[in-house]
Amino acid sequence: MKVVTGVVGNDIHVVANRLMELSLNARGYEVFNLGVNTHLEEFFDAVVETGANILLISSLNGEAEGWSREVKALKSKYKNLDDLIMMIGGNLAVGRGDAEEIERKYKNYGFDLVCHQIDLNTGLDWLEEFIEKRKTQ
Amino acid sequence: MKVVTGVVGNDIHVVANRLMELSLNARGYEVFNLGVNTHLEEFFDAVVETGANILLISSLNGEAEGWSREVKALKSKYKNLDDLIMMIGGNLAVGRGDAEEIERKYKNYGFDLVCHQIDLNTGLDWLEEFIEKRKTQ
Amino acid sequence: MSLLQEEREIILSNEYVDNFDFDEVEEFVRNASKDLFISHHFAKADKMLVQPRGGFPTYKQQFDLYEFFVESNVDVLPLTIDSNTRLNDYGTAKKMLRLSEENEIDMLNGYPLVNHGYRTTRKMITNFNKPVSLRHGTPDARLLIETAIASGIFEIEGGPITYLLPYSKNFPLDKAFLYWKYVERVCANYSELNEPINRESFGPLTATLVPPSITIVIQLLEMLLALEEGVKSFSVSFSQQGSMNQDIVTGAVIKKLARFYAEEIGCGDAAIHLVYHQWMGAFPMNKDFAEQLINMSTVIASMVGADKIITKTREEATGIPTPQANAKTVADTQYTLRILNGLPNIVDEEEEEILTLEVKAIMEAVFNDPADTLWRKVFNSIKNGVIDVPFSPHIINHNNMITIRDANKNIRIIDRGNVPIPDRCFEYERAQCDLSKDTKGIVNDIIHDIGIMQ
Amino acid sequence: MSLLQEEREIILSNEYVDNFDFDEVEEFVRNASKDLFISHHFAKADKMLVQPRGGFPTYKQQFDLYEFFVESNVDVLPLTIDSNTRLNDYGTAKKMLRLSEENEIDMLNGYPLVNHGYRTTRKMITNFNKPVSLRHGTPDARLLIETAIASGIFEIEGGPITYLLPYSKNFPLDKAFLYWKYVERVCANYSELNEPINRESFGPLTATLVPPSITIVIQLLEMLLALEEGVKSFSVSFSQQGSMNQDIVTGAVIKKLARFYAEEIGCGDAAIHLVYHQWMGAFPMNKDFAEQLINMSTVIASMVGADKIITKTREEATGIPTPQANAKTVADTQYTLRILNGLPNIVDEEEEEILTLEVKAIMEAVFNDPADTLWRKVFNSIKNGVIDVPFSPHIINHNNMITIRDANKNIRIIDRGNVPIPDRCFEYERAQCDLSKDTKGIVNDIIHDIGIMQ
Ligand code: B12
Ligand code: B12
Repeated sequence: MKVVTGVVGNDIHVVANRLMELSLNARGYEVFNLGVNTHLEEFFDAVVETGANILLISSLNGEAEGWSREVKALKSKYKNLDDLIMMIGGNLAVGRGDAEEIERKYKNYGFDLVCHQIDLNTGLDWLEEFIEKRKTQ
Repeated sequence: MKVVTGVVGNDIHVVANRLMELSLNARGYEVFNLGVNTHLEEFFDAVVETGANILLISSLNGEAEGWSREVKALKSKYKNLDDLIMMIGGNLAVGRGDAEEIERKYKNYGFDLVCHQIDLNTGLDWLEEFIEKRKTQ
Repeated sequence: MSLLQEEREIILSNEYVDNFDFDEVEEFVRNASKDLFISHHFAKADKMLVQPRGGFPTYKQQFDLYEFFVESNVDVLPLTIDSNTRLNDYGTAKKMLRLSEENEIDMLNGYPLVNHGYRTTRKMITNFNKPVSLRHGTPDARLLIETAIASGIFEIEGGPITYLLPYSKNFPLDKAFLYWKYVERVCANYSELNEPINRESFGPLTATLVPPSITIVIQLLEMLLALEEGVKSFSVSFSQQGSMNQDIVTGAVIKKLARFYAEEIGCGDAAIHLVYHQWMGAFPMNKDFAEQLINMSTVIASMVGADKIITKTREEATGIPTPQANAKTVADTQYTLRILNGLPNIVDEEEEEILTLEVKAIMEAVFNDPADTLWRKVFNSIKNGVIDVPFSPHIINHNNMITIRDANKNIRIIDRGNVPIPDRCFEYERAQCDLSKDTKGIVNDIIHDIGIMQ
Repeated sequence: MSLLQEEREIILSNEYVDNFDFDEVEEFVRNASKDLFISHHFAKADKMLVQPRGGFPTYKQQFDLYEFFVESNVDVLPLTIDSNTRLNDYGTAKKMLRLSEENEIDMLNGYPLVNHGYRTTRKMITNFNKPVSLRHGTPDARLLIETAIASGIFEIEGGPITYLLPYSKNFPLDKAFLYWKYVERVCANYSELNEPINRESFGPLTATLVPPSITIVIQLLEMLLALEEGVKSFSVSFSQQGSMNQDIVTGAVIKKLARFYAEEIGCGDAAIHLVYHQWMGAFPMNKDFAEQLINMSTVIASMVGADKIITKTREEATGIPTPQANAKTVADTQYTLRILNGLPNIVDEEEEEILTLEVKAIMEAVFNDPADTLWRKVFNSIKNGVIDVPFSPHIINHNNMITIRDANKNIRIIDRGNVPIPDRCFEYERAQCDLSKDTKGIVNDIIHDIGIMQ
C-alpha cells in the first residue's frame, strides 16, 4: 500500500515525522514523506501523483485545526479520492483538550482516523485494523 | 525577669529549645531551661520553685494539645500563679491546622500568647509587647 | 527454658498484650513470603529501593496509606510508631488511639503497634505483601520488636545509640544496650528460619550539624554490635548533610569501612547495605521549595550509590504529611531515579583520607577502652565524650563538640570536645572555616547553618 | 556614508517602522544603566543567572509577565518574538496585534517587537531595569535587532546555523549567513559605547539525539563568526543531553575549546560564557514529573558550571505555559541554586579526550574547505555533510549521521555519515553500544531514546 505523509502547515517539528517514516517502512508500506512545513494542496497533489491509498497527516504545534477546516472543500476539487484513507495524529489542539470532542471534530472535517496524543504504533495498529475491516466489507 | 522554659510531654525536639535558651539569654532574661521531655507538673513546680514570671512552653511533635487540656486544672492546684505569663509555641497541631482556630483553642486552655509556627524571635518580640502592655494597664 | 525465652515471657506479660503464641509466630516466619523480606529485595534489586515514612493511629488509616503507596510504586512500606509507644507508655497510647478512633482527629503521631497487636497488624502486612520497615525510636523496643516480627515486619530500624541519643533525655544508656542486645538476638534467631531479618541503623541522629566522622563511627559500632549477636543483614545509613561532595565522600568511606570492620570481627559473610535519608533537618515552609530539596536529595543519593532511599514530603515543615503528599514523593522519586543516568565517578582522595583517619582514630579509642565487652566500651566512650553527638537531648551526651559549615556547606569540627580527632585532621577541618568571628558571630552562624535549606 | 549605514537606512525604511533616530539611540545606549547589560552581570555575578522563556502579544501582557518574573527573583528577562515577525511579515503581525488588543484572545505566539517599536518597548525595559534577552528564531533579523538594541535589549540569541537548521525547511542558508553578519556588526558597533552587547548561540538545536561533538562545533563556529565581526561578549550553550556525565564532559570541553579557538583568531580579549538549557527534548505529560526533570536539570547545570540557565515549565508537554507556571519555575530554580552546595570536582579524562579529538577533527575539516571566508567554509561544510545535525528538518542538512544512547544514556555516534569523526573515536563510540540488534531493533531503540524522560 502507498502512503503519503508529512507535517501540516508552518510546523517544523520533525521528530515524529522521521519516526513515522521508519515505522511505516517497517510495516511494509511504500512511503512518500513530504516532511515538515507541508501545505494542504501539496498533500493532495502528492496523493494524486503517487496514487496513494492512505494520507497520513501529523501536526504538533497546534496549527492543525486551522488547516483541517479546509480539507473537505479542497479534497472535493480532486477526482477519485473517495477511497483515500484519511488519517491525522499528533497534538491536535492548542494546550490540553478533550480527546473525544477533538475526535468528533476532526471526523467532521473528513478524517477516518483521528489520533490525538496517541502513540505512533498504537495509531498504526488502528490503521491496520481499519484496512482489514474495509476489506471484509 | 525569670523564665521557665522547656519542651512539653514526650517531645524530644531539642534544637529550638537550645536556640530558645540562647535568645532568651541574649534578651536579658534569667532562664531556667528544663529541656525536652518535660511534663506539665515539672513546669509548674519549676515556676513555683524559681518564682518565675513567665512560663514558655515549646511543643514540636504535635503532642501539645493532649497536654494543654489539663493546664487549667493543674494550674489551679498551685497558689499565686495568677500573674504568671503563659506562652506556648512551636508546632501546635498534628498535621496541618488552621492558625486562628488553634490560637482560639489554646487561649481557652489558659495561654496568654500562642505562637503556632511562629519564628522564635517574632514570638519573643510579642512577649515583650505583651509585658509592656501589662505594665501600662 | 533458655534465659532469652524467660526474658521474652516476662516482657510479654503485659496488660496491653494479647496472649503471644510463640509456636504460631515461628511457623508464620518460617513460611512467610520472601517478598516480605527486604534482605531478599536487596539481593535481587538492580535499582535503589524507595521507602517513604508514615504512620497513622488507626488500622484503617494505615491500610489506606499503604494503598496509596502501592499505587505510586513503592518498594518498601514504612510503619512509623507513635511517640507514646516509643516511651513504652502503652496506657496513654491506648487512650489516644481510642480518642482517634472515636473522633475525626488524630491524637497520635504514629501507629501504636503494641496496642493494635500482631494478629491484627499481620493481616495488613500480608495483604500488601511488600517488605515493611519498622521506624520507631524506642530505647526499650523488646516488646515492640516481638510484635513487629510476629506481624510480618522483617526490617527493624534503630539501635542502642541512634535511637537513644537523638530521641531521649534521660533513658539509661546501659539499659538501652542490653535491651537492644535482646533485639539483635531475636532478629538473629528468626533469621535462621527464612531470609534474614534486616537490621538498619539510624544514621541521621539529630539531623543537626552532626559531622560525618561521628555518624560513621556510630553506624559502624551499631553494625558490629548487631553482627556480634548473629545478625546477617545490616544497613548503615546517613542523611543528606548539606554539601554534595561531603555526602559522596561519606558514602565512599562508610562503605569501605563497614566492610573492613565486619571482616575484622569475622563477620564478612553478612550482607551490608547503604541507606540514604533525604534531608532530615529543618525543612522550608514553602512546599514547592520542599519538593526541590527532595528531588535534589534523590539525585545526591544516586551519586552516593545508596541501596535504599528514605523520603520526605512537601509537608515536612508543617506537620504529619497527608497520604497524598507522601505518595506523590514516592512517585516523583521513582521517576527521578528512572531518568537520572550517566552518573559520574567521583573520588575526593584528600577528603576521604581525612575522614577515614578520623573514623579510625575514634574507633581505636573505643576499642582501647578497658571494658570487657564491646557494648561497655561504647557506653564508656559516650560517657566520657569520645563519642559526642551535636544537639543530642540526652543528658549523658557531652555536647562539647562544636561544628559549623564552611563556605561549601561542609560540616566542619571547630571544637573537638573530648573526641580524639587527630591533630592533622582537626587542623584541616578548621582551616576550611572562617574562625575570625567572636562567639556571638559563631552562634549566629550556627543558627544560620541549621536553617540552610530554608 | 558607510556601506553598513546605507544598509541600515534601507532596512529601516519600512512602513511598519516609525522614524528611527540613530543619534538618539546612540545616546541612549551610551548612557544606559549597566544593569541592563547581561555582560555586566556576568562579570560581577557569583551565581548562575536564571532566565525563563516567554512572550505575549500586547504591551500590557508582557509588562504583567515581567512583574511576575521579578517577584520570583528572576535574573534575566526573556523577550520571545511571535512567528510572523520571525518571518518578517510585519503586516500580519500588526493585524493580529490589533485583534489581540481588542479581544481577550491571543492571536500571536510572542511579542511583535517591530510593531510595538523601540520607543514604547524601551519604557518597559528601563522600568524593570533588568537585562533582557531576545529569543526569536529569525533568519533575517536585521530590523528586529536594530529595534531590540534601541529598546534596551542587550542580549541577542541565535545565529545563522542554530536558528536555521532546527527551525526551517528551506530558507537559503547563504542568505542567513549574510543577514547574521549584519547583526554581528551592529552588535559590535554598539558594544563600543557602553558595556558589550552579548550574543548567544542556540546550542540545543533539534534537542533530539544531537551528539556533543556536533553541538560544540556549531557553537564554536557561530562564536568565531561573531568575534570576527568584533563582538566582545559571547555565550556558547547546550541543553541537557540525558547523561549527567556526558553533560559535564561537554561543559568542560566546550569551555576549553571556546577559549582555545577565540585565542587562535586573536580574540582572546572577548568574554565567553556558558549557558545551559534545561531539558529541551520531549517532556513527560505528568506535570509533577516535569518538575522533577526541571530540578534535575538545575542540579546538572551547577555541576557543569554554567553561567546562565534557561528554564522550562511543568506545562511543557501540554502547551504554551501560563505566567504562573513560568514564574514558579524561576522561584524553584533560584531556591535549588541557593541550597545546592559542595559541588564535587569531576573530570573524565578519557571522555574529554575523545570529544576533544572529534571536535578538533571536524573543525579542521571546516577550516580546510577551500572557500575564501569562514562563513563560506561553514556553508560548504553543512552542504557536504561535514556538519550534520540529527533530526534537522532543513533540506540542506544531510541527515546521514545516526546516533543512539548507550546503557548510561550517553548519546553515541553509530553511523558517521560524512562527518569526519576520527576512527579511534568512532570505534570508542560504537564500543559503548549494543550493536548486535537488527535494523528494526535499532529503530526501536532510537524511538525509546527520544522518549527517555517520559
Ligand atoms: C523538540 C521540540 C522543539 C524543537 C523541534 C526540533 C525539530 N525541528 O523537530 C525546537 C526546539 C526547534 C522547537 C521549536 C518550536 N516549538 Co517546540 N517542542 C519540542 C518538544 C519539546 C518535543 C517535541 C518532540 O520532538 N517530541 C518527540 C516526538 C517523538 O513526539 P511528538 O512530536 O509528540 O509525536 C508523538 C505523537 O504525537 C505521535 N504522532 C505524531 N504525529 C502523529 C500522526 C499519527 C497519525 C499518529 C498516530 C501519531 C502521531 O507520535 C509521536 C510518538 O508517539 C515539544 C514539547 C513536548 N512534547 O515535550 C515542544 C512543542 C511541541 N513546541 C512548541 C512550540 C510552540 C514551538 C515554537 C513555536 C517556539 C516555542 N514557543 O518554543 C518553535 C517553532 C516551531 C514551529 N515553527 O512549528 C509547543 C506547541 C504548543 C501547542 N501545540 O500548543 C510545544 C508543545 C512546547 C510548549 N509547551 O510550548 N520545538
Ligand atoms: C530534626 C527533626 C527531628 C530530629 C530531632 C532531633 C532532636 N533531638 O532535636 C529527629 C530525627 C530525631 C526527629 C524525631 C521525631 N520527629 Co521530628 N522533626 C525534625 C524536623 C525535620 C526539624 C526540627 C528542627 O530541629 N527544626 C529547627 C528548629 C530551629 O526549628 P523548630 O523546631 O521548627 O522551631 C522553630 C519554631 O517552631 C519556633 N519555636 C519553637 N518553640 C517555640 C516556642 C515559642 C514560644 C515560640 C515563639 C517559637 C517557638 O522556633 C524555632 C525557630 O523559629 C521537623 C520538621 C521541620 N520543621 O522541618 C520534624 C518534626 C517536628 N518531627 C515530627 C515528628 C512527628 C517526629 C517523631 C515523632 C517521629 C516521626 N514521626 O518522624 C520523632 C519524635 C519523637 C519524639 N519523642 O518527639 C513532626 C511533628 C508533627 C506535627 N507536629 O504534626 C515534624 C513536623 C515532621 C513531620 N512533618 O512529620 N525529628
